[in-house]
Amino acid sequence: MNHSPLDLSVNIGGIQLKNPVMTASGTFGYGEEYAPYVGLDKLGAIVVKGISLKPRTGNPLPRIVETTGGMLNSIGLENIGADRFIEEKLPYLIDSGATIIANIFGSSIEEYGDVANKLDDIHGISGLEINISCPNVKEGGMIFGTDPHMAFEVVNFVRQSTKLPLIVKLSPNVTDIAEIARSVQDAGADAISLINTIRGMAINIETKTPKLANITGGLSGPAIKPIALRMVWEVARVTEIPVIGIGGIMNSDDALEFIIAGASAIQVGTANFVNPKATVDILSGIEKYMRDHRIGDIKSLIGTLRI
Amino acid sequence: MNHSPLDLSVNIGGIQLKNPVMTASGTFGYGEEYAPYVGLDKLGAIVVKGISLKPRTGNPLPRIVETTGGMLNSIGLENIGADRFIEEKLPYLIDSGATIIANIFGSSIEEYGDVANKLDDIHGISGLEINISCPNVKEGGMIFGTDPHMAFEVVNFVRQSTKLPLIVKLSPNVTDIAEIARSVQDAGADAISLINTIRGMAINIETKTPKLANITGGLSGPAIKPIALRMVWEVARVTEIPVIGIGGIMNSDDALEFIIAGASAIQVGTANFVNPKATVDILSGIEKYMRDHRIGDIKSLIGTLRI
Amino acid sequence: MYQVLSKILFNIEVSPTYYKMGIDCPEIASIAVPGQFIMIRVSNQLDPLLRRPFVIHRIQRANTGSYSQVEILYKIVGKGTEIMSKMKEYNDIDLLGPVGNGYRIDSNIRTAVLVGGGIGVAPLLSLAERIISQCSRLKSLILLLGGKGRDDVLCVEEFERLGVEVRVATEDGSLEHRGLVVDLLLDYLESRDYSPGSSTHCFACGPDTMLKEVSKIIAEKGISCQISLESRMACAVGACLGCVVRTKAGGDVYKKVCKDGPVFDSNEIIWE
Amino acid sequence: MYQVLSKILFNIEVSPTYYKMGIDCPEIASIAVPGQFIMIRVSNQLDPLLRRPFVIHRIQRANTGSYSQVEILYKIVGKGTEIMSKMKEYNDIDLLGPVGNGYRIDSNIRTAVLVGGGIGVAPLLSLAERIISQCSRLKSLILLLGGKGRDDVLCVEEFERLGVEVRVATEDGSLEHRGLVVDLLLDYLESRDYSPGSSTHCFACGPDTMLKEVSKIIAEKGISCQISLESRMACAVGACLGCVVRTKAGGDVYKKVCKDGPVFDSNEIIWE
Ligand SMILES: Cc1cc2nc3c(=O)[nH]c(=O)nc-3n(C[C@H](O)[C@H](O)[C@H](O)COP(=O)(O)OP(=O)(O)OC[C@H]3O[C@@H](n4cnc5c(N)ncnc54)[C@H](O)[C@@H]3O)c2cc1C
Ligand SMILES: Cc1cc2nc3c(=O)[nH]c(=O)nc-3n(C[C@H](O)[C@H](O)[C@H](O)COP(=O)(O)OP(=O)(O)OC[C@H]3O[C@@H](n4cnc5c(N)ncnc54)[C@H](O)[C@@H]3O)c2cc1C
Ligand SMILES: Cc1cc2nc3c(=O)[nH]c(=O)nc-3n(C[C@H](O)[C@H](O)[C@H](O)COP(=O)(O)O)c2cc1C
Ligand SMILES: Cc1cc2nc3c(=O)[nH]c(=O)nc-3n(C[C@H](O)[C@H](O)[C@H](O)COP(=O)(O)O)c2cc1C
Ligand code: FES
Ligand code: FES
Repeated sequence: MNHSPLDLSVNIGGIQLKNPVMTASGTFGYGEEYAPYVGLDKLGAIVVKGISLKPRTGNPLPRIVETTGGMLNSIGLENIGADRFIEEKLPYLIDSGATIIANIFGSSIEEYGDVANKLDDIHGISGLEINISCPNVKEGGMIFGTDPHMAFEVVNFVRQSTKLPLIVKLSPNVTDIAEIARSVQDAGADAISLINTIRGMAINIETKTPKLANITGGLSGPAIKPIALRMVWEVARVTEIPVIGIGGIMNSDDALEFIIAGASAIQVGTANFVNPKATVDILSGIEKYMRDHRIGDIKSLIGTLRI
Repeated sequence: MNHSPLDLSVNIGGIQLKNPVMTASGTFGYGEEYAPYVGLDKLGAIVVKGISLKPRTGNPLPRIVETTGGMLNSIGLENIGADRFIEEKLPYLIDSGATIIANIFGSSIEEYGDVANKLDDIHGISGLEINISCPNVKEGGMIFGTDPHMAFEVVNFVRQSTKLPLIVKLSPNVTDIAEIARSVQDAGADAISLINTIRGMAINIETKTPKLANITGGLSGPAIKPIALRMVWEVARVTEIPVIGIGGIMNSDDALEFIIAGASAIQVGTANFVNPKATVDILSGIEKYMRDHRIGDIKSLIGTLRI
Repeated sequence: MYQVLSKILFNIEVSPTYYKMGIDCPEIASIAVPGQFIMIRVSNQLDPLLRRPFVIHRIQRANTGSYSQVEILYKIVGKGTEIMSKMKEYNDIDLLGPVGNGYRIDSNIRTAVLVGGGIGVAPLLSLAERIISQCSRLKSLILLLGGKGRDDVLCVEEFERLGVEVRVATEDGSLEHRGLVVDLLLDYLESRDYSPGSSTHCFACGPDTMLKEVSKIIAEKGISCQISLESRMACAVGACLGCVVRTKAGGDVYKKVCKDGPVFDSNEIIWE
Repeated sequence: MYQVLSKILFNIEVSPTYYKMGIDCPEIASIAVPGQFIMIRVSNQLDPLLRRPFVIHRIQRANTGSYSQVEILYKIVGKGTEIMSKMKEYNDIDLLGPVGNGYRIDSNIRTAVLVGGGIGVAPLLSLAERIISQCSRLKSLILLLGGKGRDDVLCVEEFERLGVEVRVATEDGSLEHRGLVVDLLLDYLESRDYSPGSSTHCFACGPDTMLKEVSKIIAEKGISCQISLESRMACAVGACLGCVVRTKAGGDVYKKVCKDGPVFDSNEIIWE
């Protein structure tokens, strides 16, 4: 058994992945940046930095603060926009042989639809991940992803704007994550990924100013793992579509916790900064665990938590 | 100026504290346990382990898991009940000269009222802190503290059951903490404390079982500090009553961040486990900061964040 | 109970993955009794966050004559013990202790049977020393020691130097009896070495499964048995209620392993 | 760019709170250029979490002749550098590097003015070495060095050994000129040592306030100036967009300090 081939492939709402190890949007650039460390075609998928219709400059500096076991970021979704992504970044990724998922966002429902539509026919993109943790500018800044009705609306609209498989990425800053998950499932999502960062803050006690120019930022890293894992479990229990686990995954043990909790795949974010080979290390750790535990097919491990 | 006396006193909704450093409920027992390390009368107040009307045995084991920069607990509010608290624990605390705050909870609105009422006339108790992060057994387990209306109801009822100053302790597992804060203020709270623990989970990948017998538990410790600080800031901005900051405070710098963000006092929880003298160390660190920055009165530092 | 910053005197590997650390801390050494433990802060940073509990392996006299050193015996099982294994002599280590209630030693003991499983041998060495020095009527002191393999059987020489009779069981048969330490206990209780009665006492430390077995066997014989429990701990002062164990005291109540234990009478415990 | 686990060769205090660390890493040393930096993982645990950036102070040849060591010069300012200061020789250290774009050295340079503030002197030593070896027409190489007090003025001897003329300013007047390093720059530009023209180049590294001042002064003179910026970094590979700086390139766009820098032309930067 020790030498029989392992089956690590998973299908995420129509996207066929070699293995369940993906990169988390915004932490892996456009893949290229990590190519010196990681064979991009070895990973389940590369989820690129969030893309909007037009380029965005993002928030003022400083944008990063380290916290205990984590970090706050307030990048503010700086990105080069859909056109330049397609022209400048996509060709390299396609050449690398990677499975490519485009993470997208907008500040109105229409903008979400527009960018989805723009990417719909582009060769090389296997699926879309929509980030609904963005403020809805029209509705006065309220976050799409914190209200089940708004979440439904935006997903429903994007669903009609694209034929690509649709992953909806949830915000953890909510009372009842399962409720939002059901809403986006009902609206036509093919898969759900969670969690995005948790809103947090840090203060410089000498200057009495926030450490981030944007005042608050998103907390990521191992500090948030227990919260992320709980939410993934809550969502996986009540949805039928595949769930992708994200949040503080640093090593293969962490990844396996998410898979056992019900995640069909996982994304690695902050860990890339600490260990640029984190994704491939996690992949080989999962393979070792499968061998040690005589698990031939990773799919048989998903959601096996005994309670 | 270096040797003029510092004024560290604060008034929390009618409770006069020597200084802003309190202990967090459930992490300091009934004070006695930490007396070998800390002069109990030196602290702003001792908040005792959560008390219910009748004794409770709490959750099965294991109840504790360490996480990166934090810990999960599922003690399940084990406690000896109001009667034994009054008979066995209170006299020692009174003798120690400590300012005593009783943390209380119930599984129905009536039970909250009953325990508040029972403690109302007890000599030695300076105030009540009500923990609204408990499941409302009658309403099918929904948490009082996650719905603004339920939070209003329970606080309103307790308000009528006691003349003691009332601190309401908020749960962070909500979409909009400011909304809950306003509700409990409207219901008659004299002060607000936050945050309680954040729900989380950990899984043993060998046994495929949750690491806590209760499946999920509450995350505390420095990992949650950025989230706690953000919530304290959000609440302090929109309420008129004093706010007590809790969550991952390990040292005086952390404590000062909360005070600058708007907290009139702070509570130290998990830090006690790591450093049994954490409270007094934090107190002297605050004093040093005040001397270094020529702040004579701690009250002048509260909410001085410049944004 | 004290919190002290003490100097590490030595930290040596005694068997693969097992280490012995000597610490210079007169405050703790001078008041500690066998079975009590210390809480070690393994890092100055916040990961790992919580202190780790280790039972006192030995309490040593310094040259001056008063107790001034404690030793612990530990096994690398996770990141905290991994970090500890790399600590160097002369470095500072942050301790809390002595914590909990140790073994109660009845001075009338004639026969003492110590049962240790793996790292569970740790508290038994100082216990043996105390029994020898405090029990004037002591006739027989025997240690039954179990481990997975020969590398898990520790301190045999130290016990023999004290005159303790040591019998060993290893699961893989690499040393003496192939099997479990409970086999040795059963054998012993059937042998003519065993003298029933109130002056025979059993003391056990090891994994829960072993302790449960030992407790059952001993209960049938009706002799006194003290066992040393492990539990996940946060505070170790009785404040957090994280470490509790179900006991028969007053029906079915939780007791705190850190404060009411870690040593309990075996018949007190309700095994899950 | 490599991730390597390398051996620490030495780690010594060179002035109160300032340390110099030598690391054996041929992979990085053999391709690094002055102004590039490395990212150091300061703990195997997850607190502190992020790597810390340090500019390469010196690139050294081993006995065999090829470059094999890098040195960094660092100041204890927080918990990461505190941990680093306690690292011991022969221990492993986890590095990523070389990162970023270093100084571009025009081989036609005749006059080079290096301006360093405090720990900002770090990259200037290897830069001076390279300028000396690469610029055959070099006439004058001068270092203007500032610090709060005498303890903050580092490496003077090393520069003098290379034949660099060193002028020092301290804010408290404890060494040479009392004042700021910009005073020295202004003086220099007024003096007859200064020869305007395209063969005069300025290179600066130090706190933002200093760099801003230097950039302004230099801009007025119209000579070329390269400055080395600091910024909070997470990834150091250009992926996270945490370290950006506003530049005039194409109007007003963010560039990445880690990837596009850390060395920039001073007239590129939009100062806040
Ligand atoms: C009273 C008492 C005395 C002990 N005496 C000894 C001793 O003398 N020698 C020895 O080698 N071990 C002893 N242990 C077990 C020892 O505490 C654990 O092996 C150690 O805490 C593991 O830490 P880690 O970071 O290496 O493991 P990790 O698995 O990384 O630890 C994670 C968390 O789980 C806790 N934990 C893990 N294993 C145990 C355990 N078996 N018991 C309690 N908590 C645990 C840790 O303290 C930590 O909080 C004792 C435990 C208790 C309760
Ligand atoms: C390209 C570059 C080169 C550098 N070269 C050197 C050098 O050669 N010698 C030297 O002493 N210092 C250098 N620094 C600054 C050095 O990185 C910081 O002093 C160090 O990261 C502080 O870490 P800490 O944990 O001690 O401080 P903490 O304040 O505890 O660090 C907290 C967080 O803030 C970051 N941080 C703190 N100060 C700085 C800073 N000034 N710049 C960037 N990030 C910071 C840390 O990396 C960490 O993420 C350089 C910085 C950059 C960006
Ligand atoms: C620097 C940074 C930038 C991020 N940018 C995006 C983004 O553009 N779109 C998005 O959906 N999530 C973004 N995220 C969130 C991550 O994809 C991920 O959900 C989060 O960091 C939690 O995972 P982690 O703890 O493994 O980092 C970003 C996170 C970080 C740290
Ligand atoms: C072991 C443990 C027990 C707790 N018990 C209670 C409790 O009985 N009542 C309550 O209101 N909060 C309880 N809490 C929450 C703490 O009071 C505090 O709100 C939380 O731990 C966050 O602060 P910290 O990060 O400083 O620990 C408990 C926390 C811990 C860790
Ligand atoms: S460890 Fe906290 S009560 Fe025992
Ligand atoms: S540090 Fe991540 S882009 Fe520069």
